[in-house]
Amino acid sequence: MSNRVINLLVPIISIILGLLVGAVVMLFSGYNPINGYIALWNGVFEDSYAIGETIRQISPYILAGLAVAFAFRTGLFNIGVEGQLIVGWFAAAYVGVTFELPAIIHIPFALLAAAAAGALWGLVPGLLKAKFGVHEVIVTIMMNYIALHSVNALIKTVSGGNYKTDPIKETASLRSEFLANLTDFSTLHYGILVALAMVVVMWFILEKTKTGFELKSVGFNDHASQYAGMNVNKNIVLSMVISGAFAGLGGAMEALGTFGYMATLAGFTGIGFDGIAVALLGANTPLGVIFGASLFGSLKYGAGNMPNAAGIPIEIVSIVIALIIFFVASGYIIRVGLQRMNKKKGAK
Amino acid sequence: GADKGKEKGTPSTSGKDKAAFSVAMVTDIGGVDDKSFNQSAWAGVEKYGKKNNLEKADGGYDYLESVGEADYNPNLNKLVRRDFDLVFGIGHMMESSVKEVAEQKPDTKFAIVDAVVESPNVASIMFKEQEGSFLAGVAAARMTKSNKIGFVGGMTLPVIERFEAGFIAGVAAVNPDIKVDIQYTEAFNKAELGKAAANRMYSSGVDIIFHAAGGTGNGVFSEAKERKKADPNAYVWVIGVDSDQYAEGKIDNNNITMTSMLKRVDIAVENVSDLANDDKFPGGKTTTYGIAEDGIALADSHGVIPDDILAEIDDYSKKIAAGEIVVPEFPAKKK
Amino acid sequence: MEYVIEMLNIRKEFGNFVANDNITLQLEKGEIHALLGENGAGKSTLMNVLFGLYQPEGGEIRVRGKKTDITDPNVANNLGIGMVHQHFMLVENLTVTENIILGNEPKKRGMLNIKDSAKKVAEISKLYGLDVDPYAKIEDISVGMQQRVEILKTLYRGAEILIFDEPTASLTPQEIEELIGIMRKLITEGKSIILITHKLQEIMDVSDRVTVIRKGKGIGTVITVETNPEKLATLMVGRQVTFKTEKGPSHPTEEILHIENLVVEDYRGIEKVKGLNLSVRKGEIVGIAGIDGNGQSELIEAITGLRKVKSGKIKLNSKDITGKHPREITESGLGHIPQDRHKHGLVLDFSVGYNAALQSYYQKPYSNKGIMNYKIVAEKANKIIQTYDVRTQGEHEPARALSGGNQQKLIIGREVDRNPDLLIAALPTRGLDVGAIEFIHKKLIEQRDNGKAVLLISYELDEVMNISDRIAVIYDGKIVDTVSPTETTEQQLGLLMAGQEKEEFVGAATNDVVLKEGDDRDVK
Amino acid sequence: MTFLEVLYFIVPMMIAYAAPLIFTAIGGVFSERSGVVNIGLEGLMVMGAFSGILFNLSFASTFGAWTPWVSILVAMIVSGLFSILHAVASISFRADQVVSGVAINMLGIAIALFLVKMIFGKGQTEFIERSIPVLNIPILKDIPFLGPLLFKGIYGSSILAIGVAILAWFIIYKTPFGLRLRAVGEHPMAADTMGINVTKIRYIAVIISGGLAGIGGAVYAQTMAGDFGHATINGQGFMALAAMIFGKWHPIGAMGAALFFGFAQALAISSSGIDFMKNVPAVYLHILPYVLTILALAGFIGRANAPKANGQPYIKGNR
Ligand SMILES: Nc1ncnc2c1ncn2[C@@H]1O[C@H](COP(=O)(O)OP(=O)(O)OP(=O)(O)O)[C@@H](O)[C@H]1O
Ligand SMILES: Nc1ncnc2c1ncn2[C@@H]1O[C@H](COP(=O)(O)OP(=O)(O)OP(=O)(O)O)[C@@H](O)[C@H]1O
Ligand SMILES: [Mg+2]
Ligand SMILES: [Mg+2]
Repeated sequence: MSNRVINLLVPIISIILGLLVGAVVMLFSGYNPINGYIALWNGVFEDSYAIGETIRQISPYILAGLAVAFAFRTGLFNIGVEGQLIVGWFAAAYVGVTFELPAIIHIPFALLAAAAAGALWGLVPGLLKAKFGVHEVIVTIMMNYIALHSVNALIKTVSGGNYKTDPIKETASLRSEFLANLTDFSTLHYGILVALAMVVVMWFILEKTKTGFELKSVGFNDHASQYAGMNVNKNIVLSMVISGAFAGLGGAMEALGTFGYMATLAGFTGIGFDGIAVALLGANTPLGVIFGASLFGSLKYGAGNMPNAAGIPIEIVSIVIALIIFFVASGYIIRVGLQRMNKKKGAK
Repeated sequence: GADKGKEKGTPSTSGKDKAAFSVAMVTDIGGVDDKSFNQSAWAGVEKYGKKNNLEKADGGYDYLESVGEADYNPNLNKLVRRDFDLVFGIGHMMESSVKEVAEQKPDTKFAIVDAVVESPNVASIMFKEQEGSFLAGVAAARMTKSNKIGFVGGMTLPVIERFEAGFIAGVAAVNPDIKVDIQYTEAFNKAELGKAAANRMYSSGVDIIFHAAGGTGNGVFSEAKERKKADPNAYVWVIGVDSDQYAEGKIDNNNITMTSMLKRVDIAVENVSDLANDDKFPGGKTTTYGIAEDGIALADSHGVIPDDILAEIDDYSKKIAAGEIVVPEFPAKKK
Repeated sequence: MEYVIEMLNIRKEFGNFVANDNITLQLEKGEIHALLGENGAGKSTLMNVLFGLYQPEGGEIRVRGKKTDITDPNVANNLGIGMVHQHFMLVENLTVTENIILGNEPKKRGMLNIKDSAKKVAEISKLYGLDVDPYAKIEDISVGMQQRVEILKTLYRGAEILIFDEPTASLTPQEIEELIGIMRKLITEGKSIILITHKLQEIMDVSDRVTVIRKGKGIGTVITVETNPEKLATLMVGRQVTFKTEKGPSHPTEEILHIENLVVEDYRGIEKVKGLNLSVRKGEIVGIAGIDGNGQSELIEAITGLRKVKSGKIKLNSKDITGKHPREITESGLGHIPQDRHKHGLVLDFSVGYNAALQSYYQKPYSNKGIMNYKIVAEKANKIIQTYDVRTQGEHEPARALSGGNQQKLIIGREVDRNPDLLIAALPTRGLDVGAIEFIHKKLIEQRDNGKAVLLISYELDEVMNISDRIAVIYDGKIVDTVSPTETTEQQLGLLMAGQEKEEFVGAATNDVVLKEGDDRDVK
Repeated sequence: MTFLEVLYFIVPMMIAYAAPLIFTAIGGVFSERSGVVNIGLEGLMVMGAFSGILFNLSFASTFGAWTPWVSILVAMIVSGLFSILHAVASISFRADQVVSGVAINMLGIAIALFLVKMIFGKGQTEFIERSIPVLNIPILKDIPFLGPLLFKGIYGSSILAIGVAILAWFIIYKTPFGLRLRAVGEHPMAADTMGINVTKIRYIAVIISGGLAGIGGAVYAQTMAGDFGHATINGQGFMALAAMIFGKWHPIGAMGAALFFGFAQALAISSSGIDFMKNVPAVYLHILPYVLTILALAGFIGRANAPKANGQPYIKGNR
């Protein structure tokens, strides 16, 4: 086996192991794993509708994943994706509701607003880190709560005391007749294209641009970067801003696509935190994030089908996902195993 | 479900003999067993199903749980594709989803609880929480010794504000001088905040707290129970919400739950299902359940509230039912 | 003759790479045994095997004649084997005492017994004449001090056999003298020592026998008195090595660097450079001789714009660069080989190629309008790899996987290739073998001969003497004197560095040893 | 309320709120001091809350008044065992410690809810009747001012929390284990060359963090919530993480940070009783705790350096 093959095998084996252990859990708790997984599978692929919903679920995960991954590449841990996503959601909804514009302008404008809001939310921890060396993890955690409460209050103000904004204008919506018919009225929307575009953007920034070179350099060794004349602080801030922008766009997915409005949130959406897992499942690379998000999104959405199709508590899927994450993260040990097998084969 | 819908279109004597209307519901976040309106709604669906001897399955009755807001649409849709004739969306959060799916599936009948959706195939179910809260207010006002009463709200949503408005009105109706201490925690799941709010109120002399705060309310109970445990003679009470929270109030051999304001979602759901089954589906209409419709009531106080006061409360509820008293829906603008 | 340690046909592999290929090393009781080899020859690896950090794939180890498996450092410690590692194994934010007792801490009622430990540490250090403050934090003491702590660690554990891996690489001449004294003392106390060093002179001075390895293979063991530096070098590298670097006279022209009563503070806010004046001209190499901690680092960081200047003026190409941004300074013609290659010189997780572009990535043709052109970066990298003989699998290999020697060549390639008017070289040959040193010295002189200027900072007197055209002696943050290498002896220099005036030379402390070195060189 | 009343309210509330965070944050201190990042504290707290409540409900009759304390013990053990997952993944299998932590968080809540549904057949447990009692400490409670401030109506668990903080400080700075712990977190290879078993120390540290987080969860559940459901633990683990960093990986510092959070929360809640805060719009009060924290950090806490080897798996012979 070449290294490339092994790199490919590790996640696959991890997924299989995760599903296996999940099956064992189901057995021991008196459920039928086969039915369980059939239900899961159908939940994801049963028909065009399910597939539509699955893809819809994946889009925000991709963006949240990108946000986390991008910060990581510069050596920053952005737990604030959740909050950045929330403000992005609101900004997009606000623009979508308030303005009267042709779609060609309205949608980009709303997306931009979301990105800007997220970026702003990322800017704060970035600046504090650069200026005072405050650990970004605390600040981003705090910013999450600030986002939650502020946005809930803002929703009230803009909606005149209501618990949610008006529905956004058609011209701002990412939904489309075409997709709806294609997927039999699923909530699938063009957000997935935005997400994929951002994957390319991240790849481009990191692998093709001078800025990317600097960001990575600072991420690996800020001392040497400083010696090489880079502005470390500038890069820290920049990284958080870009990361926040990705997260903000994740919010736009909900505002302009899935929901078409924003309602006061009783708690966090969880997408931001899942983004951490997605990013790290994808080894913080743009392509990897697609993989991570797809896995995550499908399992999470498909899970909805298990309670009524197989009578199995939905949590079992979270268990499986968590296990898969464990195994992927522990890829080293799987590698060792594979190489052992290799050696043996070689010997014979 | 197209043809099926039509076939139901033809009038029929109540569907006892032939297959009854199949009914299903989508829960709000919190699940079917949230000790609150989801649970209550499911009870209604089950009651309807059982009495029409239906199976918990396709063609009978069933539910889907929503883990996040994003599940509303898919869940409603799934139930439609499973050919249920009537699909309930439980909770105001589902308003837009019900509206959207109802437009996509004009042949299926929908109903939504706690919100109004104007579509011909959607029946909207609203409650007059303010009426029940009014009675709770009367009870509190009569029972308080310190003339200080508290209200702990979850998030400031229209629904919760109806609780607040009614409660204040009820208190005022008995004794305008009583001060009601109002606090919103802006969370339905932060017991520590509920507890802190209750702690503050009790410390400042409040002796009865009415909570409409879901999980945050747990904190209110914890605080009251601690005080009761520390001093069994302490005069502290909690008024529960949605379902009878007597169990939550048990501490040693005392109980600090004075009563609970019941929101009989079950009755409303069952009722709408029956109507639909008898081809009287109130599509496009908003049915509001209040005291008059038995949709709202006070729970048994297990002897805490003396009969004379109970009588007085009953008196008020009659007046409200008869429309002699109209309870305000919105709180007077605060400060 | 009794051997305390016998390493017989040791074989150590890293993946497919054979770091030690049937190497045999036998250590006699009471001897100082030198281990010599190029960078990456396998010396540290062999010693790590002896110390139980690595497990060998083949061969056997005998301790005092008895075959033993040294499965981990504990075993080594118990066998009385102690190691002073090439890269210090000290916990920076702990005190000297804490570092020493770590692993077998004296307790009193379950609590750490720091007081008594500190006393014991003080005793041992007195016994061997290594004075250190038991309560000082490691991060606050000099490299020399840190090394003493490393030695104390082994002695505290009652080590009988001591391994020194490149102990002198980062020491000042004075510290080296002290260290050599300490080693001699240890021998008289009946200990045995294995010494790894790239400095043949040290080997000649202190060792009894020398084992030479080349590219992981054992070349053999010779008795020191029967050999000489040339023979050793030839054994080690496998070819002739010239020592005194060939260089013609310098032809300095106009001034390129001009520093006027410069004052700089260190990170603690203590003045380290105190009104320093210095001038460097095109076409000359100016060596800054001085003992570690006299303001060299702060001086460099001030010139390169990495540290704030408190007062004073720095002119480069008669352009005032005081307090300018590092990049602006680099662009006005400065090249910099930082003294800590791992921390400041390279991004170890970047590929060799990326590192080659670390200083110029933002300029055409490497990037244009913010877009990188990695094809050109790769070409450039390969050019550097060739011209500067960087031993690597290719420009894709991560810099981490290069040996320090090759890492250093990469840095020098990068900096010199930008063809700066002034090249600052800080300890450019630390930890490198003679071959690499020779090469790097050549490159520096080439720069000079192309009419560029070089500012060389080094703690190694012979390096300063060999390379520089002028030597500026730095002491207590000032240039106390500027001398010509041809008209000064290392002895005089040593004294200037110690802060003494030229006049009062005769019979100063360290001088016999200094003289000895001087003599050896004159022989060649 | 008079200023004194406000104080008498805020201080006990602050301590009560802080206690669970103190336990958990100090757990984090142990783990990260040994070089293992632990953002799985949330999940570990969930496990503690769940097992604590479950045990409390099942054995209230058996243990009577001792029930909540035994439950805490059980929670400690359960979360301690649960944290071994994190240890194996991030120490032995060299997993990315952050990923492993995220997985722990997901797994914790999933397993807990899964079991709740299996055992109770619904989304949350019953209410416990034996919650952690509030104490009035004899004698001390009668000290003027300080008495009512600190020793009236304080949870036994809060006192325990403060005790644990001091104990942790003692262990980390005064005992051989503590010395080794710090060494392993700063420079594992150095520790290794001194014959210290890096892996062992890290395992112990992670398990301690699990145990303490478990206690934190159980304390929260048995003082505030009274039952266990999907939202019983929501974010406290992350607040504890913040407290740990805020406190610069020092147990006493972590305790201070947790108390600070508690103070801010109490302030926000009691605002309607404080004159000058009466008319502040609600939203400002709700974000107050978090804004205060950020200001405190930016203002006078500033740069905090994590243990050097934090987050890096130790691989022999790797420089
Ligand atoms: N941890 C490691 N992993 C893989 N290969 C290694 C490792 N350590 C050393 N090697 C290989 O073993 C060879 C010898 O390394 P070693 O550190 O012993 O060289 P050395 O003789 O100490 O060089 P120097 O004189 O520069 O210290 C190296 O060239 C390298 O290729
Ligand atoms: N983690 C590692 N992985 C692979 N090879 C390594 C590793 N660490 C060291 N090496 C190998 O060890 C050899 C020697 O490394 P080493 O750092 O000892 O070189 P060096 O010349 O001594 O540099 P320095 O003097 O700075 O230590 C290098 O050739 C390198 O390939
Ligand atoms: Mg070496
Ligand atoms: Mg080396």
